[in-house]
Amino acid sequence: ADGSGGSAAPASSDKSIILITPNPVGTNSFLQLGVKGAEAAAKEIGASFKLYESKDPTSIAQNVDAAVRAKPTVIVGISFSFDDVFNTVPKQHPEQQFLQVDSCAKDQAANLACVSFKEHEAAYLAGIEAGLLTKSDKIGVVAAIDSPFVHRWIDPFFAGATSVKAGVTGTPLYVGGNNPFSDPARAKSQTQTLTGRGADIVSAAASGGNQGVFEAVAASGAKAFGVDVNQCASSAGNIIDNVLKHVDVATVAAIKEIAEGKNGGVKVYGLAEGGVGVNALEDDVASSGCTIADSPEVIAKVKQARDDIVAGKITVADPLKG
Amino acid sequence: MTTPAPGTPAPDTTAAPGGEPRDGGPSPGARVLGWARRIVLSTPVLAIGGALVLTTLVMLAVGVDPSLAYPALLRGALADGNLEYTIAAFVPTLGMALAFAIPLRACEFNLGGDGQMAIGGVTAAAIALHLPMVAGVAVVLPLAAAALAGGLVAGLSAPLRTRLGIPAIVTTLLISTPAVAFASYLVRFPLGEQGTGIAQTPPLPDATHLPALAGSSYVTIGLPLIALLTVAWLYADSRTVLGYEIRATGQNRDFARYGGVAVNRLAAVTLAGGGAFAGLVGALIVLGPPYRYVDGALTAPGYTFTAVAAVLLATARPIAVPFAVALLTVLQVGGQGMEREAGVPSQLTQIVQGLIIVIVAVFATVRHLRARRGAGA
Amino acid sequence: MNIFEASFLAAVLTATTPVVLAALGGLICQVAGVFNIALEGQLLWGAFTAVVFSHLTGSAWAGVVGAMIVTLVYAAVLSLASVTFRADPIVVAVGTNLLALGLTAFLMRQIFGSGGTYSSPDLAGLPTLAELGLDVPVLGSQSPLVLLAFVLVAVVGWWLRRTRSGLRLRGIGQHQAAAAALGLKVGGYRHGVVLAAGALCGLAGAQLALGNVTLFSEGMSAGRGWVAVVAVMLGGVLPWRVLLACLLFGVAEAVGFRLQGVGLPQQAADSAPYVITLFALILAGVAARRRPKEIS
Amino acid sequence: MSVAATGDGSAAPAAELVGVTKRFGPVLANDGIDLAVARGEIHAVVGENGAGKSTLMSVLYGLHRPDAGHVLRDGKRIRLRSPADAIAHGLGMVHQRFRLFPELTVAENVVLGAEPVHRGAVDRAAARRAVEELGERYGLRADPAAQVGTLPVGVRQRVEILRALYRGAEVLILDEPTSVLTPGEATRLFEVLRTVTATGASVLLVTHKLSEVLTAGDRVTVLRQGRVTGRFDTAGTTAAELVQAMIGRTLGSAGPARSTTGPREAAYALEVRDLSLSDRDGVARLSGVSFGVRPGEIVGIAGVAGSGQRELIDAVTGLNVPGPRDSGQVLLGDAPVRRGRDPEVAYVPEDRHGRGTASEMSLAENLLMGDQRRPGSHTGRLGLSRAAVRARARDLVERFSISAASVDVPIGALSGGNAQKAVLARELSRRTPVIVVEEPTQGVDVGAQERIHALLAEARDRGQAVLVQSSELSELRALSDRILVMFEGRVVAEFSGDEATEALLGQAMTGATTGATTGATPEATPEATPGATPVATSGDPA
Ligand SMILES: Nc1ncnc2c1ncn2[C@@H]1O[C@H](COP(=O)(O)OP(=O)(O)OP(=O)(O)O)[C@@H](O)[C@H]1O
Ligand SMILES: Nc1ncnc2c1ncn2[C@@H]1O[C@H](COP(=O)(O)OP(=O)(O)OP(=O)(O)O)[C@@H](O)[C@H]1O
Ligand SMILES: [Mg+2]
Ligand SMILES: [Mg+2]
Repeated sequence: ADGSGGSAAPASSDKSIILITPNPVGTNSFLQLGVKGAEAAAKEIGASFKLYESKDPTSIAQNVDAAVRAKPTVIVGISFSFDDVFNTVPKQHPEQQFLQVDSCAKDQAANLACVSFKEHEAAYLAGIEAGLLTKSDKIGVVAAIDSPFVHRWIDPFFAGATSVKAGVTGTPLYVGGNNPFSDPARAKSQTQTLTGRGADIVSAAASGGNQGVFEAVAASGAKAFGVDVNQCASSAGNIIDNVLKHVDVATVAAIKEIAEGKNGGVKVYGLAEGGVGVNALEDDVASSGCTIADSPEVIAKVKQARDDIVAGKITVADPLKG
Repeated sequence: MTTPAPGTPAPDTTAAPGGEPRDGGPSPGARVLGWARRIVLSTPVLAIGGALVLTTLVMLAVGVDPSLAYPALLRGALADGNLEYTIAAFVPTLGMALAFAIPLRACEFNLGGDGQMAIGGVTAAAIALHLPMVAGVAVVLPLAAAALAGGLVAGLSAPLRTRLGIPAIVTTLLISTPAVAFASYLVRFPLGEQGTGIAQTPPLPDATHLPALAGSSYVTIGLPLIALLTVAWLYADSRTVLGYEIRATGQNRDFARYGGVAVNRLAAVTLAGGGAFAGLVGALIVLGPPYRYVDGALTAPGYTFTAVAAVLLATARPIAVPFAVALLTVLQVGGQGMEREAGVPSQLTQIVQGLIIVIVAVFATVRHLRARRGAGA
Repeated sequence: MNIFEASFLAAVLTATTPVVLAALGGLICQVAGVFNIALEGQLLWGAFTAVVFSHLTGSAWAGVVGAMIVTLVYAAVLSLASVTFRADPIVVAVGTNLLALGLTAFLMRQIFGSGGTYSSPDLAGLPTLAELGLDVPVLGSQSPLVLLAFVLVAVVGWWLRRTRSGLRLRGIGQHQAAAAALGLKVGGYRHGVVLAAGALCGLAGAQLALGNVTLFSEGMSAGRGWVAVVAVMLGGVLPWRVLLACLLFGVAEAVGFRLQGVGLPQQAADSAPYVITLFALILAGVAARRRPKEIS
Repeated sequence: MSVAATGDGSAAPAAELVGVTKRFGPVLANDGIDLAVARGEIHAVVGENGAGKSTLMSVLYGLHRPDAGHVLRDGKRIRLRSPADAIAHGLGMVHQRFRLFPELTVAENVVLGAEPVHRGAVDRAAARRAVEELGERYGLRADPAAQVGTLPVGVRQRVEILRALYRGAEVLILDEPTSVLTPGEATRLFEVLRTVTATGASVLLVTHKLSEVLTAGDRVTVLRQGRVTGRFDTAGTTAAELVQAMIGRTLGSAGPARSTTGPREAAYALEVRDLSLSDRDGVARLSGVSFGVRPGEIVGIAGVAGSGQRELIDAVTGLNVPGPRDSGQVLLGDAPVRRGRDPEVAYVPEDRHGRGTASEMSLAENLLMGDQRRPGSHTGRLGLSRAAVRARARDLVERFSISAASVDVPIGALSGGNAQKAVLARELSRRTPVIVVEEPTQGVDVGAQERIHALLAEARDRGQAVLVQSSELSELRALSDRILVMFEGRVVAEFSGDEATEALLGQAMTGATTGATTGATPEATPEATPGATPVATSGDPA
């Protein structure tokens, strides 16, 4: 399927999965991963799959209600935008199973399972790479909007960089405007602003605008970081690494557990669980297309840092908790 | 008109209801047929029919089965408990339609509904969060304050229009974005909830939640409130001196001024009145589920623009505004149902809406021109 | 912050070019007395078709020409409805804007197989002027369409002031009945400008999708067409004033970007162009009030 | 029926309308009309409001296509599908409401549509030369570089005529050209028209002013309810004969009797005390104006256009926007006039399209304006009762014999004269102590003129104080008990109605009597020459 709905597997069994997104999937690589995971899970357990895309908080609630009426095996909601709805709806429908990916309703019901990620840990590792690789000691992030959640990609990135090189300064710029999540032109000119002021590494957290970031660094000789998935191929030679978040893996695992009858609970995926990471840590880094492959000494430092975080020697501050 | 003898009142042909000839009318059967014909050939029916034909062609071209898609569209808007969502979208859209239509009667274009709505919403949220509330009236105060705030934001455009001659269509548009950004700033920082991913206020106290009707938290007193206000506007527009003066100002400012109408004050009154509706809509959204101001949630559904389209569709007939709003709302909410059920991308509803608007506009003019030509009487 | 540094000027030029091109379209319609608010949808449509043609042919210039032609055809909806059938151009434009949003997103899935963003290394973007041999500071990094946009402003200005059709167009905008009574084909001229505005929006879209960046992304016009409409409202029927309005907006936006870098909240940066434009308008309004008026 | 041309015998008429019929829905605007215009003549067309004059001219100019009948030009039948065809056949038209482009220059206005071109661009030098040459030849001087929107009405009309001549018009159609002109400007216009006909061109002149017809025209065709009811040579006819053909009866005596019994010593109903006003830019518009109007009295105001009448009336009605250097008082009885619009002053504005009516609103709604806030018959229990508003309107329509299909038609669909009557009906019916009337009979047929004058006299006799501004000196003389003459923002002379002759008034209007002539425009003087006979006979083709 192309992300616009439809069934991924023949609805032969009576199992079914409904995934609800908070926004149209469109350019959002994070949501695309969620869809990918849910589709994969549906295939594995032989369930049918449906995607409900929401547009705003009201339509989220509508989609959840519509999903409840359809009585699927599990209803998956992605992101903190479901916190409010999943506070109440699961309690009203105790026989229905729910899964929230990437956040958890405060008042968690027994039939609500949660999966969340420590993307700040991955962003910290990317920051270490940036700190080690920057020559101008100026780095930046181009993010879609200034929301607390987005800071998970900004603050730890800069923290990681300064942890290896004290003099590095980091500047975040936000795309904003009328269509912040899908304005590559504005993202590009934000990136140009950063590179124009000397930044030689820019991390992209601009959703649909990322491609604009990559184009800008390519033109100015700077380097970028991608996000969520391996984006190195979309601008070969210009992307150092990616802040990975294996939403698909986590989603598949969580759905399978529910299908097997293990309900509720919270599962947090950090570096330790392999739920987040950077391509530098992957086995196939050499073929990833990411330029980090050319800097084995940096990869070594990143691995060390990963081990330290897993071991608890380094604690990465979570901007959302700060 | 060939001069009738002085003193002979001209026969009042155009005033006959429905334009039926008065003397020796047709048989009841013929009359029913006539009515049926008139309804079938009426602008909205023709336009919607035309748009449906075109949309069906689009569907067929891209391999969507219309016999699945259309029922899904209707069910998505009206059946399976979806009606409450349609109502939940109808209320703010109608409110925003009034926000645009009221100043429009005085020929002022209010395109800044988003900003007025956002400021209204954030005002309501701030008051609900920070003022100790007596149960019962707790919901009234934020509503009133939001209307006031929205009215003030829109009212800013009035002196710019009357003193500096900058058209309201420009200033409302220019003020809107900063107003939305300001509200966004407030919920991100001073009013923001800590420890959450999105910029939003904490949940508002229960006492300030809009009382629900008919057991659905989506159908709130917002519905009767907006319905009442709409009726009040329709009445004021056609049956009060104020409405008359507003219309006269819209038709010819100089004429109204000459007739003793305080045109500048009226411009301010209508703009602020429109803004008040936008502010009220902001409050209705914030005080309804999920009972907080979520950044972007007010503007994301595009109520303002749908409302503008609906008012323009209604082509200067106030009574048609609620119907045009209902039509567009059904299409929008139904479109999501269609996407869920039949897997038809919801962009298709945007296509249908766009087509309907274009076709209605064309039909309306053609009829208008024909009517004018016919009304040489 | 030095606002005269090359990268700043380049950023302003890049950001304003699509707006200037669309605004020129809006302007010629305004001159002929047609209030064209269909620019946003046409700009989006232009961006989409430019990418489609570039994708199909592998040539950016084919993308530019294709975008101009297809957007012109798209504008024919507006011109037919509002000129031939005399429907309200504002209402029709609201409809075509919505239609463009839906159609591009829909066709994108049909043609490229996925929603969101389409970009590919094979997609041909416009060359820079430097690549074409015009290696001067600031302009060198821009696409030829940037230069063309500014040339077009001058050309349109000259055309409106000095040529026969320009003069007639101005007459039509000022008094339609009078122009008709002189035997001018008012409808023909109006069709012409609405269609030409479509072609210009196609050009603007091509610059946005193949010049500013090399990709298409759903809804990527992102309000630029509305900015163009505001620029026309501010500039009236004078091309240089419309250009000025676009530049004012672009500079304010670029300044806003930079202020973000020194800690100004994103919301303030977003507001900057609007607030600055509003103040410019108010100042101009106050000045006009002070200035002795000609008898009229 | 064919009309014998009075021109040089052998030649066919320059233009001829044959059996023209034109219907608008149920209205038969033109009913089998024949009309021939000989080369070199000024041919007047007169008739009541709504008689079909403008429609006929529009047919000749290709604006309306006739339902029956056709047009001949120099004896040959021509097809007129649009004004472009008409222009190509040497027809030119000057509409009553000018059709000019306000933001273009005079030269651009003149050449637009037939521009001289030099290397792809409009040849502006050639355009300017053409305007200057034409102006020279016909005495139509206008600055080619001036922006038309800034020019006075008289000059704008010259631009319209220049435009037609530039296109080589040999038949010039003018629809009520003088109704917006001052007497001086009108005189000048007829001089120009004579120069034009002297070159062999013809003029078709629609007018309501019979004096113009008789002095300036060669022949006249009278229309009534869409039919021709008379054809006359002006040399052998009288106004009374024309009136008889126009309205089927003769008019009463020479206007309403002046009040003789007016309470001359009563307190002023309207008093202006030492009023000085300046506009927003600080330019003085009125300087020390003082006068009063008593109940039961009509006071006329004369003056060349722009002498301060407009500002004075705006001040008296409360409509003016205060300027920076205002002083003085306007009193209604004892109270100062209320700003905005004083409801105690009825006001019939000159510009009935721009100010007096909202053309898209219904007649009933137009008739309500100004009274909407008065508790009265239009107010239902809960607000504005539509039935009451319409009943009230029907009553006015009947009392003032306004002819309209119904009170629900947009007022813009009424003929000019009927729209004017509607405005008068609205204002006079309010029975306010003070009535201000600008140009009471502009564009109104003679029958209606008579009724309007009678209405004003009636109001006076009821004890209302009436202030009338008019550019028709004869009208002022017929109506007024006293006439004030304004010049450069001052009242420079006052005459009693009996002693005011057009010569005296004309002289005063140039500022000549006071010696305050410092700023008098040089062109104002000859125009106002008393008793000037505007018509030269040199161009008479007979
Ligand atoms: N476009 C039109 N549609 C319908 N009726 C019209 C139209 N034009 C004129 N009429 C009607 O035709 C009749 C003749 O109108 P016309 O304008 O020719 O009169 P007129 O002699 O010029 O009057 P006036 O002296 O007031 O200018 C009037 O009853 C008028 O209302
Ligand atoms: N019943 C009608 N319906 C539509 N249009 C009309 C009607 N009657 C008149 N008109 C139009 O309105 C215009 C004004 O009518 P009319 O000729 O009576 O006035 P005018 O002499 O042109 O102007 P003025 O009102 O200043 O004297 C005409 O040009 C005619 O086309
Ligand atoms: Mg007429
Ligand atoms: Mg008339």
